[in-house]
Amino acid sequence: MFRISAEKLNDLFDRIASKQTLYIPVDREDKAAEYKKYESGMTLSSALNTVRSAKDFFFPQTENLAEFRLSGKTIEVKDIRSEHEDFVIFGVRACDARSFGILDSVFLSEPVDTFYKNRRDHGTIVTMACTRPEETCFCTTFGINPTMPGGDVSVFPDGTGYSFLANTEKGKEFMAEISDMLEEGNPAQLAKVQENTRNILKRLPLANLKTDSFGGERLMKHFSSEKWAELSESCIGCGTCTFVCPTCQCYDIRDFDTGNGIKRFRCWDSCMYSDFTKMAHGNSRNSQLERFRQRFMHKLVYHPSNHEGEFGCVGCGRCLSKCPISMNIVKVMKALEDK
Amino acid sequence: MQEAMIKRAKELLADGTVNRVMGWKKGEFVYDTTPAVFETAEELEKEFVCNDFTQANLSKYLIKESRKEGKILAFLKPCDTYSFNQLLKEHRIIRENVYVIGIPGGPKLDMEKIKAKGISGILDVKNENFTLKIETLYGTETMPFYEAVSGKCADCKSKKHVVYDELIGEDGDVLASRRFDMVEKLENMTSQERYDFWRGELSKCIRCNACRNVCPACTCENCVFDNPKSGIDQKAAADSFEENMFHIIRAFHVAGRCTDCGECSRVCPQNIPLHLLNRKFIKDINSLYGEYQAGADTTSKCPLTDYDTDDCEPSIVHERGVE
Amino acid sequence: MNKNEKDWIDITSGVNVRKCMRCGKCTATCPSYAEMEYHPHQFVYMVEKGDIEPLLNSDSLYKCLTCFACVERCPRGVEPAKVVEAVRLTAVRKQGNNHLIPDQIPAMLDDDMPQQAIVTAFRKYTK
Amino acid sequence: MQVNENFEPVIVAFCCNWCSYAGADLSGTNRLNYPTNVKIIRVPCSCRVNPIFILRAFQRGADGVIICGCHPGDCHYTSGNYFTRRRITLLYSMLDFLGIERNRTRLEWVSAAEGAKFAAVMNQFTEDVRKLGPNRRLEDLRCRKQ
Amino acid sequence: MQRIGVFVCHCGTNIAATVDVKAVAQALANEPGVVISQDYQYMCSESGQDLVKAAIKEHNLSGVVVCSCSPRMHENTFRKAASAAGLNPYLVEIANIREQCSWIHKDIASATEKAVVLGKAAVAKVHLNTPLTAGESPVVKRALVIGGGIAGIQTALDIAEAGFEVDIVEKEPTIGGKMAQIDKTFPTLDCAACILTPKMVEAAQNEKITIHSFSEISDVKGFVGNFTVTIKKKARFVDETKCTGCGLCTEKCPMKKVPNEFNMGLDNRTAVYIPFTQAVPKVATIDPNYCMMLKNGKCGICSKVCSVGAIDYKQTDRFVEQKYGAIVVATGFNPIKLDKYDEFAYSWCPDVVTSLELERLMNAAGPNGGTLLRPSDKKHPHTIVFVQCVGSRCDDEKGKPYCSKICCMYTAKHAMLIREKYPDTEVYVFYIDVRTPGKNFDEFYRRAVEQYGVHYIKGMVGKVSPKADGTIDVQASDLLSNEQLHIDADMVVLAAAIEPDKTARPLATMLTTQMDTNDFFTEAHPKLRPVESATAGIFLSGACQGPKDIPETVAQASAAAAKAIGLLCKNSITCNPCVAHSDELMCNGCSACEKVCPYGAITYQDKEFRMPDRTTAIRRVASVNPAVCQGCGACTVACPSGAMDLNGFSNSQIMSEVDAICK
Repeated sequence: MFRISAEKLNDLFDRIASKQTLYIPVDREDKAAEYKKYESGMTLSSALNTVRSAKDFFFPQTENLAEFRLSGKTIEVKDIRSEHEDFVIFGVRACDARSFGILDSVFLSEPVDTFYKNRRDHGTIVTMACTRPEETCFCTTFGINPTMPGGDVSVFPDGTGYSFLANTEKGKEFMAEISDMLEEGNPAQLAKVQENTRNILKRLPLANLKTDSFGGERLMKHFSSEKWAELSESCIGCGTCTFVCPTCQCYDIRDFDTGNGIKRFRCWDSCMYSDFTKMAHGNSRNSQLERFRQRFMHKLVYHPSNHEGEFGCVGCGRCLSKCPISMNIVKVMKALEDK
Repeated sequence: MQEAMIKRAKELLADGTVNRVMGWKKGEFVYDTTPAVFETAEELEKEFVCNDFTQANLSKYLIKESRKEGKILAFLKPCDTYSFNQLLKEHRIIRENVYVIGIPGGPKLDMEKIKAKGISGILDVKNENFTLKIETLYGTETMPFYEAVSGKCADCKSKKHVVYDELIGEDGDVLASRRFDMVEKLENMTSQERYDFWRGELSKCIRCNACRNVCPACTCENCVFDNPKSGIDQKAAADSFEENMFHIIRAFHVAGRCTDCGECSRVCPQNIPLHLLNRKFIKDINSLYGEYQAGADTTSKCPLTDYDTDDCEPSIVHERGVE
Repeated sequence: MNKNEKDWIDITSGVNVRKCMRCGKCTATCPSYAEMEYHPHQFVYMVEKGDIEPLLNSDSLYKCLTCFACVERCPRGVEPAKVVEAVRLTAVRKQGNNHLIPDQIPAMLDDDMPQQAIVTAFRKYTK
Repeated sequence: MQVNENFEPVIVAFCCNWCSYAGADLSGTNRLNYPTNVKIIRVPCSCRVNPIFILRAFQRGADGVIICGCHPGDCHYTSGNYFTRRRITLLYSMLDFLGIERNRTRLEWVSAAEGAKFAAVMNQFTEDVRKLGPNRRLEDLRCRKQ
Repeated sequence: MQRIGVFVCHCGTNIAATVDVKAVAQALANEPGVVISQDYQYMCSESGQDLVKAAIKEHNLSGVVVCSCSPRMHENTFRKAASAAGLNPYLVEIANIREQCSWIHKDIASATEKAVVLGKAAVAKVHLNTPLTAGESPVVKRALVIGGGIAGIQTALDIAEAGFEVDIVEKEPTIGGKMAQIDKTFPTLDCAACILTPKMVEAAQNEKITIHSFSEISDVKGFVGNFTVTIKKKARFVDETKCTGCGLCTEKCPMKKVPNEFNMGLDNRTAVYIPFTQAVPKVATIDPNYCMMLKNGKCGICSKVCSVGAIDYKQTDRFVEQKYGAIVVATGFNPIKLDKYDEFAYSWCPDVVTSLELERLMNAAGPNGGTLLRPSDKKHPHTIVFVQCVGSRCDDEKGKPYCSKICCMYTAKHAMLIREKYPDTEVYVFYIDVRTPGKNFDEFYRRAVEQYGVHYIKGMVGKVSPKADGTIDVQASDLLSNEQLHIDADMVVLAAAIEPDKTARPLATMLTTQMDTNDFFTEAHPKLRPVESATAGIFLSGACQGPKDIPETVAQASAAAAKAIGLLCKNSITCNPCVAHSDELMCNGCSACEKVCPYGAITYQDKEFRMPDRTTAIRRVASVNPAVCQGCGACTVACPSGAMDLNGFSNSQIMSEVDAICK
């Protein structure tokens, strides 16, 4: 394991940014963190996580797919796909790192989503181990270890510096580029920090949340639960939970007439929206109860059913702090779990 | 307060005045309270909460709830009563089916403001003599109460209940708030500065529609932005124009109807100060067409569906302040 | 016709002399009528024609009390007194000095002189 | 601000059918010139102009939007232009608040008799917008002409 | 798929000289949906229209765009042509490439470019046009005349003559109006009463005419052909059906010190009164402001002396609702108040009077029995000064900017009458201009000067100062001799400007008709439709539309009657199909549209709906009465949900035009 001292972190960023585009989480004026394209002098955010998840890098909120143009009475289709530039995302937490796997299971299974793959191929994920989890964190529920965050390269803060560990080939290449800036690690110091974090994880208020009551085989029980009415009654049907969620991957494809042609683009959609999957006959889920149920059934039942037991949630806690009415997956799980 | 509310709610349930109670329900933490309908005394006893974090405006829920069987008891803070009144005026709430108990308002606390102080892993928040004692995973922290007061309460316009069937606690007065200060500050900037300010803010928008869906003035059956027939529907801001468009039109559609309850800014996951747009309209209406407070009553004409033959000309916009 | 002079008077007086409909109410109401060679309505009419030279050379300029009766009465809002004032100002500027200098005034005062006239005089002569 | 001599602004004029559209016709009848940049859309009353139309015009590449209606008190529909006046004042104020250049928007009262005024207003407005240069703050990049 | 035909007109060289019409036709041919694009010399000509008709049939067109002159000019022409060829007339759009293009631009290239854009906008719009059908609504065969002066009486008589029921609503206890107060009329100097009173009687006796005297309009609903009007019959405390007009009560009434408004307050009447001998209806009215019985319950004499028991102290205002097909406004005028004109001493000098007061002073039925005496000391005046344009032609807030039109003539009349009756009286008239156009009018004025020796002086009176000896010093200018004059007068007569009656403004609001800044009703078009208001079914009669003398008033009254008769003759009228409509599924029932509708065309009702989630719900939704809606579109913008839209100018149509223009 190799290490860099905290003072030299920005030198490292400058080095990376000189080779490819680097994104790091920085604090905004309102103290909330967001990923920004690194420019010399930016400070890495100390916040646990960003408001928007890191999925934006591979699955942006809007993305152009194609262009058409009417010339006379014929339609000319323009392929606007191009190879994405290489980029590095630094400071991804374990939860978001896991979310990429969940997105991969959707976008990279056949037929492969080439737009997603293009970005995925060119992105290097540098994760950051957690040392100060929040009360809203429940990643351990889904078997995530925030002290071992994964990604192409894992970074472990130890209080005075950061240790680096390559996990993949891409990670090794990344490490090779910066190896001259790294020094020998301090395993003892790191172990102490990790131990400390593990202790905190045990004390988290949501540490005891279990997934035992969920999974593909519980479909009918949960679908027909009477609890949904109460759970969904105050849902205002906005898309906040969906849009801050690192694993939500639904999108809508729309055409925009620019006056000089059509731009076909896709944009995030939310199953909480009343016009979600609207078809010629109308909507398939007409009440907020059905829409609300869909969202949580998808995460807790359908997703594991379709993806070898993997839940569609990584316990990042964003929806817990952002939901306008404070309704969230934890409350749903607690209401539905076997008593 | 919470005890008095539960007690009264139980009485009204028991004597059949109402068959449901609209209030807030406890969450996992001290702060994540959820608007909820209670039907039994047991539920109330177990889950009803009214604390420093019960900010959500319940009025909008009453559109739906007042159309259900029986009468519902709703606990409304002063600001919520304005929304309630405005909805009555627009024939959205059936008044007979709601029993309104006015309760004192804030100041309520905003968890984001506490977290912005760098306090994390929050387990409990206690108000001790206007100092917040905050239990966290990482030890106990303190901060002044007023630094954690939510934006909507900091600019409170009125502690008066404009509509109620009964009150718990004292009724307050309309306050001389400084809520237009920030609008004024922006007005005094140059056009370029204002543009940069708003671009910076609105570019954060993720079009989650939380502001719209929570807004008690946004009660359209189908919002123009969701309706393909409107020709301007959009699901995400595919261009910065669409960010502007959504927020301008939304503010315009609620202009003269917005009671300045502050919910839009409260729920915004990106902390965009959306209320400033609404306040700009309110400030303009007040200065150009006379003081008007939406929701203050159910009879006065909304300034945008009214006129005076001596109204100022739009050129006033071109003539005043800084270009 | 001296166009520049006319424009100058139009600008300094702020009066649109073309609004005059020749009713003569200004002259009918003028307390200085008997003293004036050219009467208020003539000021307006002659300025409109651009016939300003005779006005500049006439004593009438200084007979106007600036009492504003004509301004008050004029049904068209022409404000003849302002025209007279503007012509007077033109004369003052032309001569390069004042018709009177303030120091000369006290000697010309007597006990019967109304206070208003003194104030008016100062206003007039100290431009 | 730099003035690009070659910049030809796109100007959308909403004219009410009864006064301003007739005023525009009159300026034509009297052969009073105004720039070709101005394209008129006929609406029954100025109160028919939805703020959405104004934004739409800017989105699609307009550099200036002007609304013309009957003089207050003269509305064919009695009160339409009074509503227009309030709505549009507030809207323009909001656009200004968002940092959109003030001179890109205007509202003028032009009666059916004011052909000369119509032409003068359009000449002036076109010049004002030309001075501002292309609309960049409220345009949709997707709609920009290639 | 749309099949659109484009027709580009040369208009001779009007368009073709600055717009390359062939290029326009060619460019538009490439627009989506366009199947034929042609140009022609004169599209509006018979053969041009045939071209359009033939194309509609041959190409089975679903929409037509004509690039030609203003739609205000020929939209109807082409709509009719389309209709004749079997295409719904509302599928035609006009691109105005003459008034708004070829006539204002000189450069052919840029004018052509603009013409193409305008054409494209019209094509884009016509894509979204929908066939519209004009509805019909029935006409109630009854007219309402508001105001019972000479204008209202004449209109009512003419309408009744045509066989329709007419109601006259007059706010005073009697009809007759201003003319009843006038002594003689110009230029014939015949007696006003001799002309007016027979007409009043005729109106009273005509069985088609109902007179609501002492009544006001309190509410107007509905629309052309179908107005519902609420008439407030003010309590007169006398049963009209019983009162015989014997006048005994007025003789016995002890309250004799009530200023007599009929005589302009120059003498007194009793609390129970009949305004004048020839009043119609000849019914007494009790003035509650003065009647002792009504004020404090002490008196009751009139009730005792009334042999038919017509007095009813308990009477209250009654409201009558009636339906009308047409409404004629004849609310007339009043002289303005002169209390702001200090220079004329009107407020404090009794011998300074207005012309209408002079009219009463000289009238045989007036306070002095027809002998002209000074009001102050009842002495015969030897010098009378007339001042013209008092408050007329004023550019300030005290007066009126317009010429009151009638003053020059009535002043000449007064001067003449005085000189004739009292040759020893000198009469001076101060004028700014003497305006006497009209048949025999200038001759009349010249006669006053030449034959009667009235002194006409060009100039204005600046100051009127009553003196201690009872005479009045009139300080004025004589502009022709460039002098300031002083005249010792015995009386001064002011020709006060006239203004519309104060009741007209609220009435206009109820009728949703337009007024000018002076509160005169605005005609739909000064030349083409001078007696109609812009609101269909509302007609204008007399001085409510602008200052008028009696001959003009009567002429206009008959003209308005003719227009009203024209409407009443129809069994039904065609409505404008370009009206608003609400999408009930979108409507949220907020009432914003209802509040901005100037016609009250929008109503709300609770309707049951099947909701998307398979439940049913009662929702409050707006609906538009297409017969009432005039299509302004105010509601479409007030509606936040976009539920309200306008036929012919829909949101999508306008946006498609915007898009086409900005492209």
